[in-house]
Amino acid sequence: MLHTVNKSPFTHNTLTEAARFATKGSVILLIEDGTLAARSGSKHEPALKEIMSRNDVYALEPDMKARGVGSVAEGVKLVDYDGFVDLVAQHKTNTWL
Amino acid sequence: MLHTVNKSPFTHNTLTEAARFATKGSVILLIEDGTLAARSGSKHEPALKEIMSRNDVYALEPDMKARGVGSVAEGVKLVDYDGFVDLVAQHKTNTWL
Amino acid sequence: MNDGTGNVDETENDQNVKKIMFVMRSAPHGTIYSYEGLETVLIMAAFEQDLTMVFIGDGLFALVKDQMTDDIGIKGFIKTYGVLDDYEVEKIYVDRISMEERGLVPEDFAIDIEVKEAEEIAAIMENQHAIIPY
Amino acid sequence: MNDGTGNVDETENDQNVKKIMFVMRSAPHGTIYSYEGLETVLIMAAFEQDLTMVFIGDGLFALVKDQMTDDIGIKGFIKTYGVLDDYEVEKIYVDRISMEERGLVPEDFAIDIEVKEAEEIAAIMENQHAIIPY
Amino acid sequence: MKFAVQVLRGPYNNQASDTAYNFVKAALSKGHEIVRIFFYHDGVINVNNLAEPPQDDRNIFARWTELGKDHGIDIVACIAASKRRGVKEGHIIEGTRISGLGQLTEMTIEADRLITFG
Amino acid sequence: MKFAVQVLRGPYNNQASDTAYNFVKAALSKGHEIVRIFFYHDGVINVNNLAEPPQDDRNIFARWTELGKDHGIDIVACIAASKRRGVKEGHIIEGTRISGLGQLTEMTIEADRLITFG
Repeated sequence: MLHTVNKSPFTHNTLTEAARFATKGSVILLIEDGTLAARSGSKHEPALKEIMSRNDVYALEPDMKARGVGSVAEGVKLVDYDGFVDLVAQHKTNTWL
Repeated sequence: MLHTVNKSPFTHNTLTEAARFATKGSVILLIEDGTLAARSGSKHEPALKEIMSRNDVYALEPDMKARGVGSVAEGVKLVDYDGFVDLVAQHKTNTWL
Repeated sequence: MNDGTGNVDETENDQNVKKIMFVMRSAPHGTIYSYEGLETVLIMAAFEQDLTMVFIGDGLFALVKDQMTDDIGIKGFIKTYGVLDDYEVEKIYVDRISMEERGLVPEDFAIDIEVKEAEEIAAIMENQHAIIPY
Repeated sequence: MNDGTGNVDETENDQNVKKIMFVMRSAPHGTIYSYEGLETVLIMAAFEQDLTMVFIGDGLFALVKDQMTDDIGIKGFIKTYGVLDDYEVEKIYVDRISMEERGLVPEDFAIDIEVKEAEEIAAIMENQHAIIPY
Repeated sequence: MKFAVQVLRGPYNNQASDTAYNFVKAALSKGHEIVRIFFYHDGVINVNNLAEPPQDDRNIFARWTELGKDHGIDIVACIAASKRRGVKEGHIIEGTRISGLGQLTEMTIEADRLITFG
Repeated sequence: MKFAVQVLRGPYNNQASDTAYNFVKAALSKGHEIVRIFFYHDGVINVNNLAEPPQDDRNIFARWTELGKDHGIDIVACIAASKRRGVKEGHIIEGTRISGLGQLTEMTIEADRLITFG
């Protein structure tokens, strides 16, 4: 399963909630404001690391660049729109609004 | 100052953030999904009590009834739309979206 | 096999029955999402799909009894959930942690639901043809 | 006093200068709120009001340097903040806790800002004619 | 007291339009003056006259028109926001108008209180 | 692979329309098939033809029309959601149509993948 998250972890509990439903082998993809979770050095980084101990986390690089997210937390994999398409082709998708 | 909050405390950090900017004498009014914070017995109740130790907290009763919020946390004052208008007449207003 | 009356053969029809899960995470009234979501469920039920509804987070509040919306001037829709049974939508699950965090109990809900752990819901999710979030 | 040229008397004009604070809490691009909020600030600045901008929460991300929006196909607006100085909008404050929680430092921002405590911001808020949230 | 009201979300999609309406009705009944209602962001969709809301629910669009008619309230949608969302002169409900952000500025200056619903 | 795409938010107001567009373009260039794009909730505003977006930014409405034209993609806005928001037959962009939730059902059944942007 691919879980997409497009809300900021600083203002919404969306990523936390999505992660609770991610089984082993499930993948989380951060897009739009969700990519703010992929910054290194933020208050949210420990929670992200905890999630990455169980699930692969990807972030949509175009959205990160648009938000000037300079430094990416270690372990987050970057994809472009082509990579996003590949992830959807590989997994059924659930969007966490 | 009157601070209105219309987001659920279970999904958004809005109430927490608003409370950080509430000076002594400022009042917080919960409306729409914000009234979900006024339920008694929820995970969020201790945080609400903490806020009420410093600021008066009102909740818009029509919104609470619409959400079937049966039991209201002790200390929360209920107002109808007339009471909402009175609060705005008494205070400058900041809306926390 | 088509019997000439325009009715589609049963077997062929069955191939078009898909497992579809609705993930309902929106509180009622503040936004229209939970109401418009329910509209979709009813349509898909009329198409006789194999539906599951899962309520997570503030989505649970949409199911709470005694929603009195007269004073906000909005038409309530809690009664519409009662129709789900007629449409044979019977797999209606509530996430236990979401329920407990909100201080809710199964008796608070207007319809029969089954409380499930996140792991159980996640396992069912993996087994769907499609997931629709509202 | 009206001088007959259609110009409004200076003194009368000053009475119409109000303290207005914009509370900017939206991240850029995910929604249009921070961009449309900036449009309002620029109009009110042209009306020569006494403006203050406060960035709280994810609003701080709107000010971050090096926003490259080409790949998402959206016109960026970080450069527009540079215009604020020309309009003499100089009271631009950032909430310290919001900044630290996000791992940001003053050098990350594209314009000059002043970092303030919530208590300081709240005190300035109390002193306004109106507060506009975006 | 003079109130100015800003609405930032679209009708039906969010409750903001409903809360603003209920607030304005209560304010008027208590003798307050509504300087103007200004629609911004998706709020501009409130003045679209092409909508056909369900018969068995409130008609948000008709309510604004009535409010303007019964109480002479100035109801304005922001032109820039309207252009992005397909709300256009000639297709707006009776008793409302499309204009610039100067109208928001003016009402903010003139009113004793600005209240935003969003 | 067959993809079906649902979009739930209005153009410009939220990024969902942009992300959906960029996703669809990438999917097509990789040889996938787009069964249909279905607009629901405020997403229906994407097909409004009365909008006049700023000249110096992307034109979200024109992009959908081009996408439909260049790749023969079926683009549908939900009728119930459209009625609440003032999106109406006769005022929609070229190459799109208004129809019922049956279209969402159909595409969900037919596609290998449903992806929602909201």
